[in-house]
Amino acid sequence: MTEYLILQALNGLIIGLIYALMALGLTLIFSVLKIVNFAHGELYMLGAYFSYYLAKMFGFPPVLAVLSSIIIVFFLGVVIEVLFLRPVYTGAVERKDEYAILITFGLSIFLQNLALFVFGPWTRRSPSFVSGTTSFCSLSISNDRLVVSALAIVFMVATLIIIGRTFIGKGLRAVSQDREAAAIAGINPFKMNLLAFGAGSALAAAGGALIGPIFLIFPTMGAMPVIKSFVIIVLGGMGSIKGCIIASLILGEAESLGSVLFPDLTRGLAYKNAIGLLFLVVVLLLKPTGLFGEKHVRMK
Amino acid sequence: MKKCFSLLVCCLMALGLTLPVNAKGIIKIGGVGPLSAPGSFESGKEMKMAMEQAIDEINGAGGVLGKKVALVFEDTQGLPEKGTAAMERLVEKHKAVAVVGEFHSSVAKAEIEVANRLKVPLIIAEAWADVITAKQYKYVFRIAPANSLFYSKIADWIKAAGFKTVVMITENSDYGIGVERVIREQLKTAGIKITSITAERTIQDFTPQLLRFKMSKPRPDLLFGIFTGAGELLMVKQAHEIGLAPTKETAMFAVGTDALHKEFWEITGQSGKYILTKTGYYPGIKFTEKTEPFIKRFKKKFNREPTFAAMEAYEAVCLVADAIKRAGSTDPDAMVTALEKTRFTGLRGVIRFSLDREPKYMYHQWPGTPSFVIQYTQVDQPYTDALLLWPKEYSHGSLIKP
Amino acid sequence: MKNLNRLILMGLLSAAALLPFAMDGYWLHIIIIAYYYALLASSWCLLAGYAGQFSFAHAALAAVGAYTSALLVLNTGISPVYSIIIGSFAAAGVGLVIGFLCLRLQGPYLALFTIAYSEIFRIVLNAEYRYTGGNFGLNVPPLFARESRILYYYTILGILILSLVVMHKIVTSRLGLFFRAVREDEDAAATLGVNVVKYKILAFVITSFFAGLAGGFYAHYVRILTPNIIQLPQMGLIIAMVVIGGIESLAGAVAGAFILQLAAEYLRDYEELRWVFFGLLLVITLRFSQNGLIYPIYKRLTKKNEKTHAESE
Amino acid sequence: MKKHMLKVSRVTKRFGGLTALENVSFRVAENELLGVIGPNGSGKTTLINLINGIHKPDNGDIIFRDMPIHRLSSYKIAQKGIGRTFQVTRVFRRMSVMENMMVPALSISKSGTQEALLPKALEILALLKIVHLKDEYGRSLSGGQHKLLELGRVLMLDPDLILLDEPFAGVHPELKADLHDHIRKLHDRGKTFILISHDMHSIFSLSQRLMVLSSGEKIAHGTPEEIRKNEEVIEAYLGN
Repeated sequence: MTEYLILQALNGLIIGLIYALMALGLTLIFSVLKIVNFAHGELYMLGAYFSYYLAKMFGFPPVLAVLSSIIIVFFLGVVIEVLFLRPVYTGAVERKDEYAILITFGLSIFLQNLALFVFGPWTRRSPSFVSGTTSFCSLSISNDRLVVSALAIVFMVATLIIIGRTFIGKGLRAVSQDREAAAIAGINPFKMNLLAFGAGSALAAAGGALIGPIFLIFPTMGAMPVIKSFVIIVLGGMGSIKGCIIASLILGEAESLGSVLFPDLTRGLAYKNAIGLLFLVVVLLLKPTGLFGEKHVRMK
Repeated sequence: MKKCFSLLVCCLMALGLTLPVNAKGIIKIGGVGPLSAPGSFESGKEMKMAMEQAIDEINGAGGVLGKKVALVFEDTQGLPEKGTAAMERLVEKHKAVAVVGEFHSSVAKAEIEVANRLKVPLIIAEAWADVITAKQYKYVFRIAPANSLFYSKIADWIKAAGFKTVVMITENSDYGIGVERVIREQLKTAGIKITSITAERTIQDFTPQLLRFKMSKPRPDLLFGIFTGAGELLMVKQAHEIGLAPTKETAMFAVGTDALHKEFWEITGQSGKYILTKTGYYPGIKFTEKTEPFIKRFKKKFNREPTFAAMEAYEAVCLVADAIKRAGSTDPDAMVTALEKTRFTGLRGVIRFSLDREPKYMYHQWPGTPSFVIQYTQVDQPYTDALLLWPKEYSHGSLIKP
Repeated sequence: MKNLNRLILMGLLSAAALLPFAMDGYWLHIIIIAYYYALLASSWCLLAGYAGQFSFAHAALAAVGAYTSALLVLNTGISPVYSIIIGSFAAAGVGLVIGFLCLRLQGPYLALFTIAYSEIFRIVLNAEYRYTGGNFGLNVPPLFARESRILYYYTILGILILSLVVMHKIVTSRLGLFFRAVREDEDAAATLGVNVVKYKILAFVITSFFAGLAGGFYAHYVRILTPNIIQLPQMGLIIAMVVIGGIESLAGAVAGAFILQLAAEYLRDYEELRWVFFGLLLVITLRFSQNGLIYPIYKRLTKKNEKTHAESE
Repeated sequence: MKKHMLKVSRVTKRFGGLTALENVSFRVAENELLGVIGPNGSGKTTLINLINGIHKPDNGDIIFRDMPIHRLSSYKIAQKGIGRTFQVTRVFRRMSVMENMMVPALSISKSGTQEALLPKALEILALLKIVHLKDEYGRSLSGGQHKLLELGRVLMLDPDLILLDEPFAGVHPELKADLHDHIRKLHDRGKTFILISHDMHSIFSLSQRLMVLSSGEKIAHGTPEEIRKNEEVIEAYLGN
């Protein structure tokens, strides 16, 4: 029994790391722009498709395909920010919060259907990073999952270092705490918006591109992960990067263990996706700031 | 002011323009099936191809009652409410004289209601739920097997193969639950231990449950995955990755039709070797003289092996044409009478429709649909080359355990 | 101006009343569904546009009404007429709970909460298929024993008109004024004597009732119910209708629902491309014309009209 | 001795670790005009937020005409006759001026219709000289007009006690004179005021009595003359 639970926990850890990558981008965007990006799942999906096509049609090696796809989606994010989100900060829109929700939601409808039209509905799978499986005691894990968890950790550490240690990170943090004060201190908040949205999109794309060989690629593949990311950012506290990483691991574990410890075993899997949502609802009701969030942020 | 009125008039006129104009001299046959997600569009597209082929052949042979036939196909997306709308559109807007097709039982279940209400013959090609014929509607016929009919034969194989503990993972849709029920009923009496889990269609990670099966003592003999689409492929892949199945201890049966498509291999790769699946057609067995020419033409035209779904779709269109010929008109009641007297040599035997009312699902059902259990023995193997295990009289060998 | 409005209204009403005589069954079906969406869109417009509560649970509330009504008829055998009304009240009750729970939540927090609620509800409907029919669908008894589309047409037309009259009354009364004050600034409204808690909850209750009513009718008209009516793309469609029609106008929302539903039907041959286009239209409308597309066009038309009137006099 | 309208006793308010108000007590008599001054962050706005119920005090009580109000919701306090304006104006931007005026009017009259309340609204708008703007949207008004509209809205509540939070901040000198005028006129008609302002000239000329806050504590109170001479006040403003 203990061995069994340890194995489940290990599986949950890997899944949690994968979740973290996508939620990290959402958190970064929220902390700087104070916007929940409802089109995040579509950026994730595009990341997966770009890397798939780069690998399949142009013969890019898998890791290079992932990196190129991340760069493409970074610039896509920049374009989206300039075209659609800029008005929120120039005072051109009346209801900022709601505008941001609706416009990103609209973008998600648009991008999802565009992908359906351009790429077709077929299910695809990216080539493996490293094929085969590795065994530990009685658990065998596919090499893809191991590689992806390792890469997820690399991306997360890189993000943390950039935000915590570099000049750009300082700017991002300053804007996330107080736009006006940052502007007075000589930081251009518009530039930081651009950077944060681009980087957030790139992280989503990284998630999607890495997932390609593990789960499959199809136009609506972002729908479920984006909801999981919502759960994570609420649980971790909107805008808190540390909280986001911890919440991802909690969610991964909760799903892995929860669905096998569910009282009615035959329906554990049927309710698996509800576990996280229940977290979200309860956290919002009892402690809207989440586990690590600072104060309740609302756009001014 | 004038402008507003003219605007209004324009609107009304625009609406009026859409009133259907039925082209003379063409008999329209409606087709329904999933062409886009969340439906199983791969199967739907294949069925549509096969229907088009049937239409071409009928017209090539001079049409029906001196008129050309045409196919109007509506995408039902695997959603019951879209099925209802599609039926209404086909019958009321396009004036289709009969409708054929459908892949998803849930959608078919909605469509038979409309067929019955609008009094239009509907031949269900590839939806298996018992209830579709069990409602015993006058205008509804089926050439696909009923779940009970087909899966009791699969259950016979499970019993004969000597499995003692069976675990099932079922998608909580019409399809999954229907199949699960039949198998469970059949195995209950044979003293086989069954564990059954249901799951959302959108689940991507089955690992926790598969791990549970792997750690259970004794390990199950057979993992029976009743899933379609991405879920089925992911389950096959993950069961193999964690070393649960197919292994020496545990065999794996992937029930969904996706296991027959060539796309199966792109996604599962190594994991697909030794997977068991079922089919309603196997080429080693000669059914009728029409079988081989059909397959040849289909392969030439579409560059792929037809599955039994394609065959059923093709047959359904031919049955409609046949019924119109014998009825001498497209009057729905005359067509129903003709259909009830059908003796049509199809691709997999002589098709007739039973008029028995017991068991319930037998009414307007073709009782003779064949069912086969096959096992892949090579990666990238077309299903037509897979090892045939069941029925016993045709079997080429016995279950291979890696 | 007022006369003009009245004239247009009369014109539209008589057109709606005469429609079944000018149209074959299939198009009538499309229009009936358009009325269903018009009711959903206008009530969401009241909730989001007027009261400022951007809830994503509206489709789920329609499902509450639909499933309550369908299950009641199937299990107790009461008449659908009563069950639809009970279903609407059930939706209003759920709206009450959501409104109460969401008192402290604004903007993205409210959106996330309501999305989570909808998803959980959908998952439960799927998982408890023994009771709800799950994906297999629930066969719902028809509203009328007699097979007549015209009967359904006039029923939903009546429901829609009645609901719009009630909603219009609300919008123009003190209730509507308070809704808008709460939307603009909760604290300021409270310091001016407005019971913010009460009106926020009331907005949810009233609009949920109409959503439930729409859902109940839909269930007994289409006769098949699956959890798909809650899916996020459904909510996206309602939002697109309201935004394109004009988020601060009931009439705009109704017009938006009509235009999108008819356009979706006309452009059927383009399949996915329709939704690409609608998504783009939604985004562009939001970005460049936050009052929607209908209202500005109408305004321009009537302005020109007034001018020509003045000139002619 | 005049009757006391508002009694604030030993009120304390903390936000997290920060103490915004510490043990503050004072009274306001009927028809008094009390000015409150103090450096930034001294707790002036918090005080108003406590009186009209946006925040609840951690300790102490607030009694308005023999009725404890510190546990009541803002809207109830407003209906009891306490109105306020905001430092940064908060007019309803997507509602017309007349609709802005109607919100408080309808909230206190249970049966009143908009038509019945119209003359009163027009009268107040005329008094404030913004009647020509009655159909304009809140968002299209200038900053000064926002100040006037906010005052007009408060008057529609017909409150006995009016709390003004920095009414002169960022206001054109001409308008400032007008505002002085309006406040005096209303005071003459029997309204009671608590006025917060950084504008020393205005507040000293308008107030009958002054209270001084510093770092959340009351450090002085008295007539404008007394305050002008108070060492502690000078210290608080000029010290370090």
